[in-house]
Amino acid sequence: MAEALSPLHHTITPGRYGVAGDVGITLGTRQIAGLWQIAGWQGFDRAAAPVLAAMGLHDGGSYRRAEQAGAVTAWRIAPDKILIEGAPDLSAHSSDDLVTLDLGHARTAITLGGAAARDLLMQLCAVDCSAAAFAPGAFIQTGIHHVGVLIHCTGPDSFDILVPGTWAETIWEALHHNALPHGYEVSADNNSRISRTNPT
Amino acid sequence: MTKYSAFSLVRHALSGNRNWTRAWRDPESKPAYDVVIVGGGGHGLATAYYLAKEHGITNVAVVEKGWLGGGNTGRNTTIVRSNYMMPGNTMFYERSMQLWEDLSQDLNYNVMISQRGQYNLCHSPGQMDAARRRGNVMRANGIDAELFDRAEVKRRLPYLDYSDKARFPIHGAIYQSRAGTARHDAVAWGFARGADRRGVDILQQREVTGYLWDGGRIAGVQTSQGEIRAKKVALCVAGHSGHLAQMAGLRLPIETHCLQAFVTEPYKPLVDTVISFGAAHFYLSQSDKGGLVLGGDLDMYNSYAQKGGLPIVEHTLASAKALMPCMSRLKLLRHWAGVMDMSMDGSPFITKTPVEGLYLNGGWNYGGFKATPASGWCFAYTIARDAPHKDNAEFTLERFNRGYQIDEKGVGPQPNAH
Amino acid sequence: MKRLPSGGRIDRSAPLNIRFDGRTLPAFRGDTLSSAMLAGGVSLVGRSFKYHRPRGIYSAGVEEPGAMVHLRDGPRHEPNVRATVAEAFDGLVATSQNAWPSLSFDIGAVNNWLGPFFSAGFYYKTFIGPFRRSTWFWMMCETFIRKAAGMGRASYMEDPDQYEKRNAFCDVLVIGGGVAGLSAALAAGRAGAQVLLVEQDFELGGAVLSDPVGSAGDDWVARARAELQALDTVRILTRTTAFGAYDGDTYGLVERVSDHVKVPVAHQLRQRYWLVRAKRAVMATGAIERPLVFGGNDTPGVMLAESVRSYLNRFAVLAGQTIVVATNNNSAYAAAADLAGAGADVTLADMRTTPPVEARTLAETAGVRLLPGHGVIEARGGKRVTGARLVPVDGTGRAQGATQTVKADMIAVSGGWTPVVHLWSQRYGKPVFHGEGACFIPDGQDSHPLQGAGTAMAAASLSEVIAQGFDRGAEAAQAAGAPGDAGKAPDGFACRPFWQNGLHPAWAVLTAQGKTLGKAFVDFQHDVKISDIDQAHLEGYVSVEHLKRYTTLGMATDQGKLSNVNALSRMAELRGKAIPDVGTTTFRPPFTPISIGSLVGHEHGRHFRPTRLSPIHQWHVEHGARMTEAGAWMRPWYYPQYAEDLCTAYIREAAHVRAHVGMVDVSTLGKIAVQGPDAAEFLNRIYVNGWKTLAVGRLRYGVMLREDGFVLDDGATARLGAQDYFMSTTTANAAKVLAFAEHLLQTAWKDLRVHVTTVTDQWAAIAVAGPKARALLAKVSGADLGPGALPNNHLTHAMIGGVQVRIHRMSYSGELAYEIYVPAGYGRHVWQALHDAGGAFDLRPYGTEAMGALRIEKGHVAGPELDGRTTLKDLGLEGFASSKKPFVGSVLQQRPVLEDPQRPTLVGLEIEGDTGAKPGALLYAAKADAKGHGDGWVSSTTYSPALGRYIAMGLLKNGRTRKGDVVRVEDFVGGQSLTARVVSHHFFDPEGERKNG
Amino acid sequence: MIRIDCPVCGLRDETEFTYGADASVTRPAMEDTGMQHWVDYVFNRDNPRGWHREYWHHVQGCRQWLVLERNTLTHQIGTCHLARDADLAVKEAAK
Repeated sequence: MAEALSPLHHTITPGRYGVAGDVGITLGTRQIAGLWQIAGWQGFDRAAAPVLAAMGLHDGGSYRRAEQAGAVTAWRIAPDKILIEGAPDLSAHSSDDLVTLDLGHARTAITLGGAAARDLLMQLCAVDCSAAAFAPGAFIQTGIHHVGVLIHCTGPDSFDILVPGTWAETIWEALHHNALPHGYEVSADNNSRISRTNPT
Repeated sequence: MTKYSAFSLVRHALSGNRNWTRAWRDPESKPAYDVVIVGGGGHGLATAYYLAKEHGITNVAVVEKGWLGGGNTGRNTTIVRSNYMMPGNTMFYERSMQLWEDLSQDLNYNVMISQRGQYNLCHSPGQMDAARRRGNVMRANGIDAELFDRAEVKRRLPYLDYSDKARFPIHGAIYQSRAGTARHDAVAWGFARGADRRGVDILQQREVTGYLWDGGRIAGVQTSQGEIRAKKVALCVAGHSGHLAQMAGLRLPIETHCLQAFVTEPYKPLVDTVISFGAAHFYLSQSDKGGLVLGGDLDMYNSYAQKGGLPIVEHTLASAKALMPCMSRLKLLRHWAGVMDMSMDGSPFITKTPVEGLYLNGGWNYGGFKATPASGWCFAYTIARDAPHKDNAEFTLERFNRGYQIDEKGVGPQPNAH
Repeated sequence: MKRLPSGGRIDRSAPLNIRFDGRTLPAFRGDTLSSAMLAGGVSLVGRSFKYHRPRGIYSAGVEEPGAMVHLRDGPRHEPNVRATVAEAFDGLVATSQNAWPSLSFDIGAVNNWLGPFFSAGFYYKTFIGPFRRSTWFWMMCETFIRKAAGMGRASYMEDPDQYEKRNAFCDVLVIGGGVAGLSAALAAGRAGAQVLLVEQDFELGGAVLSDPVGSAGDDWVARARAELQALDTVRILTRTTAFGAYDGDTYGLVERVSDHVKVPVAHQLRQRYWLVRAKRAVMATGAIERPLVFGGNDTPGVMLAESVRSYLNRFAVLAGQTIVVATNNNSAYAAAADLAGAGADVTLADMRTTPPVEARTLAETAGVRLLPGHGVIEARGGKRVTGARLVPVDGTGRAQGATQTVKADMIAVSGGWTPVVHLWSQRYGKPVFHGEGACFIPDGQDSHPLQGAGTAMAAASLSEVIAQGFDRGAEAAQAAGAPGDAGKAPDGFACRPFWQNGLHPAWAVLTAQGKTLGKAFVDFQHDVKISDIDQAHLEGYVSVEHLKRYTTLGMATDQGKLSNVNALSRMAELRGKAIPDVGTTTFRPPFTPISIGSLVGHEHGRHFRPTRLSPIHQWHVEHGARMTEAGAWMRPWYYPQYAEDLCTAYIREAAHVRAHVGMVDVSTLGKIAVQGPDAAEFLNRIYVNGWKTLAVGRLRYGVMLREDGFVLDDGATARLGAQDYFMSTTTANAAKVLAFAEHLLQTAWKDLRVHVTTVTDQWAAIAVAGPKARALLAKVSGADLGPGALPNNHLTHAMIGGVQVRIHRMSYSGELAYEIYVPAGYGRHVWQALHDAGGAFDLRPYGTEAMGALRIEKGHVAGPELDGRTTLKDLGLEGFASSKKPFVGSVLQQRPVLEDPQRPTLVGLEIEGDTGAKPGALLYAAKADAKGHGDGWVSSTTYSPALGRYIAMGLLKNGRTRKGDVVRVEDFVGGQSLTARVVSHHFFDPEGERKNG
Repeated sequence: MIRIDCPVCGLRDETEFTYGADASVTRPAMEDTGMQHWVDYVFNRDNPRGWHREYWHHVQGCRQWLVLERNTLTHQIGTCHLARDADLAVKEAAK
């Protein structure tokens, strides 16, 4: 069975980098399973409701807060667009009021953690990422190194950064360069080969 | 009126520099003129100068709302060149170049034409091809141009980044040796002095607030200090073209945008030419005082504010370091901005308008400074003869109706992209 | 000049080894380079810009015009460093600049004697040269002028240090860590606001640092600092300069993280750029002392009075023994008293005839010799002050009576105080005149989110400073929505009773005839004398802007921090106006010069711009491909075998495709999912051709125009499902097309139920082309790809290497060809699978250069032809345009010039000879002479392995009617003159039998 | 640094957006074949000194096109709506 390759597969070199002392940052990647976009027009929410319900989701969250149900996460990325991770094949749900799109290979998830994680984010994006302004469960769409990304706060000091695959390496390098003064660790590469069932 | 020369300098020095006379008069306005030029920047003053010199029209007033030369003439990055490819542009800018080469003597005012050459760097095979086409057009029109490969550029400009770290490697460059820089303020002052000594009245601190009409025809201007009647009114107000045209009921294919300029602290000679980066909108030269003068991209949004934002500051300085890594430890001394009259195809207007008696000189984008002498020369011709010279024949307003877009970059009707 | 045995804020337990021009200076931690120089008896530090006059240390702060040096050597060498703000560190090496052969004997000083000829604007009046239409004379002179000008020497070496950008958000930004700033921070902090307090010095305290150690102020500052440090909503940044205030209430700061050490520790930054978004800000930036104008007022040994006091009290350096203090206000009395107290012989010349009583008393009790109604009219001495010429003066500073010369090794001057209003002015324009202080201050409109406080607002007493700071801080916190209450302002403390007040507005001391004795400078660094201002006025350069530009006044690295008011007062006098009526110039960022590297952060070298990589990128690299930039992308240019050069390689690769089969990575093509019930209508509007009839499973080539009717882009779009379309664009225009589509759908075409989403990252794309393409794909996929099963412009789904892929049958190369769309994560896997199975079919990868050669043989247009200036007709694409429906650009493409039959149109060119032409060569009729813009140009060229000759595409006037003509192909810059025969641009297999086979 | 309050993403720096163009001009209907209408729409501008309605595209955010009011003399920001709702908003403001 074929294995999907992360765009970072050859880039990730586990180890300890940057200034000596405490490790302020941990970096790694995480596999993305089943990333789908559903979109509609007037009456989008009505059209989306059954699809969301089928995944145990309520309303797909708000522009700033993700909605999670088990392994499924939904981000409302635009008035009539919701991005869903952990979704099954949604193509069957396409109708005149709803279109679905498989983006499972379009994004790569970079995981960021550590006491200095918020500092690192503030070096790279022009959004207030302090604990007060960016709490667990919230997400932002912003730019890192001139590329649009989605950042999801998964814990007090931990984040998932969804980046477009073809830009992943350049963003990964920007993160590394900026993490040097904090001292950082790249977690062992267990995800760069994302084992996934072959889409059919 | 003193003739300037080393001897006059010595003579005045010996008398303690206490006997200098005004470079230009500060006259009272006459009630009426043959031509009133609105805007006392380089273009307006040059127009007045050539009206008097070439066409014997001396009953002319230049009306300036502030102090002459206080607009873009005193805010630009002082580059002069004639490396334009499109028919309609090429010979106009070459006329300008030739006027520059004689300007200090013609005006008896040293405008410091420094033909130190200009490089347009290329960073891909495609850019080299485009540069070759431009260079060939220049040569075929009698303008000097040379195409250099990477090795030759490296030999001439060893301080640029040729390492494998460079994000956009230098493939080569197109070079014009007659290009260079001029002292921007001196251009305004020299033309002012030249026009003044030929009888032109320069009226500063006087804002045009409206027009005088004679039926459907413009018959003069209303100013903050009263009316001035005129047979012809000529606008040379760059970024404020839209505003003054609107007062006459015209909508123009112009948007006003903000362009920033930057200067570092003064250093001993470091860069002895003009360099344009091909991978981003950035160019640099070093002033005679030693400051590195940097130019970048527009701030992108319409603006009359004459102040720039941080994103372009960051972008411009990043380009500087990318091109010349040693600039990292040099210091930015000052950055400022001017308002640009960006046209829909990136090329200017020197033309009669649909309003009788009203003439327009504008749409200079950020090519205004280098064009100053030819702009004045052609505008004077157009005003005097009521018909364009062949060098500005295409710089009309209705070219967009006809589809004659003079688009050097090929980006289409997007003013902030030219 | 000497270091006192005790006192000062220096750490005598930490001696530092620092050197200036090879000479070791006695320094301790807490010193600046300039305090160490004074302690070491260095008085001559640099040479001035124009006259190369000797210059020493004039101040103790950022306003320093004279003490500019080279700091460090090697790749960390930095020119134009102000010694007064350079922190001393162990191993510091500094050298003098702008002097040759040596600082004390400088050839350039000859300019000093030629001074009269170098009067204001002299270079505009000479060097013109006798020769018409020639610039060589000036350019010859220019080379010498340039060598003499400039200041420090910059290095060509690459900066080894790291920089970083940090975004920050706060409720209240407090700029300045003096008494006013600390009060503001206390108020805002206590109210619970998020506060950022920045101070450019390495210590908090501001003016208090110039008081004797142990003064009441120390204690006050210590308590304030402690309280602030205890608040977790307050962040304090020292060694940080707020250089600019910008739109959106954003502020730029530069934090000097490691400039006070010899080399940053590994991976640590040199400097950090802070971009702060502050809801409110308090500008507590203090004031700068103003010079007095008199002959020789630039001589080393002439210093600002409060600076002399600062060197004494902060650094324990007595900068002179016999000191003349000259003033027109009260503040210098503190300096005079402290200096006398430290054992100096002090004479105080006060231009005012009746100084306030408490001032007199202070001076007299301290043993200061007081001369009311006197001024210094000339400083004596060359490289060091040896005496001062004193004279009784009237209210305007004119001498009345005889001068007397007193011995002095230092003249300490105070012309009052100039508030530091730069940030406010950058944001809100011209400040307003403040009569009492004869200075400009913010207008104090409450509506501004940025407010001034303290001496920056010309506050005239300590209590005022504290109150203003505290109130502005409290107001700011409240306006920013802070929850708490600021409580009551801290009490004051005992300090000298005369802050900056009692000013008498006269700064220049002149003879009875109104002349200066010797050169009297207004702008020290640019050598602008009072006589230059007078001359500029004579010549009609009367406005501030003209004066500034004509004399370069205020344009030096200190940007007029010292000269502004003194110049304005002289102009006002000349024009018979009041200072405010003369006006002031606008302040521009940065407040003090900032390193370029700091604002660049990590975006340099390879990271100057982001890089975009295909999912198959690594394979290309591992297999020796030469990569090339394509916009942000890196693409395989060619795959050299052995030491092949580009030409050999691309010709081999292209030939191979025609003979066997090749594959090329086309993942960089823009890919856009077009979804929704109205998708077909959308395509119908944005493409020139019709889409209503395209069946599911089919694809079609399409062309789009810009709104103005010129060609924007082309590419194939496939119909995957009833309302699912898959659009491909050129690599270059992908982002532009997507944004344009989004714009139309969200503004003008809201009626269309369509979504467009980029799927460029979702899909890797591999083009497989060549006679053996079908056989290869049939083998690896096991699918029936026969002409019946999959005709041209059809698509199907299949499995390759266990991966479900989509196969579009379409050809760019003109061969039997397929585009395989693979989910990105499997891109490399499928590419590898094809490569493995390809052996039997002699499959070879090919690069963009060979791809170009193949498309030129077919006459397909690409970037060089789609240059934004070509129409459908120009490119021979008008056949695609539907006449039955409107589309983007359908009206404006009918403008007369776009319809002009004379326009250059696309032609093929068979280049004669065996060299080939270059893109960018111009085309001329065979008999015409090669002048002007010609009949057209060559857009794309290649050697055609299929035709065994050099061919090209170009745009040629009346191209359609000139088939068979011979034209000249002129490459002037390449020194190549060729001829070519005009042919159809469909060079190879015009019937398309191969691709349809 | 201009800061734009995106209705979807919140207050963001201008660097996340690209500037569109004058939003006061209305695109002629597809069926409109009047040459002058298209010339005016594509080329001619009021280019006001003062308040200006303009398009911005939140490319590094929600990818929505916004209609923003901005003062070209001061860079002061006025109302900001999703382009898709802009006409609606203007109508309401008129009420």
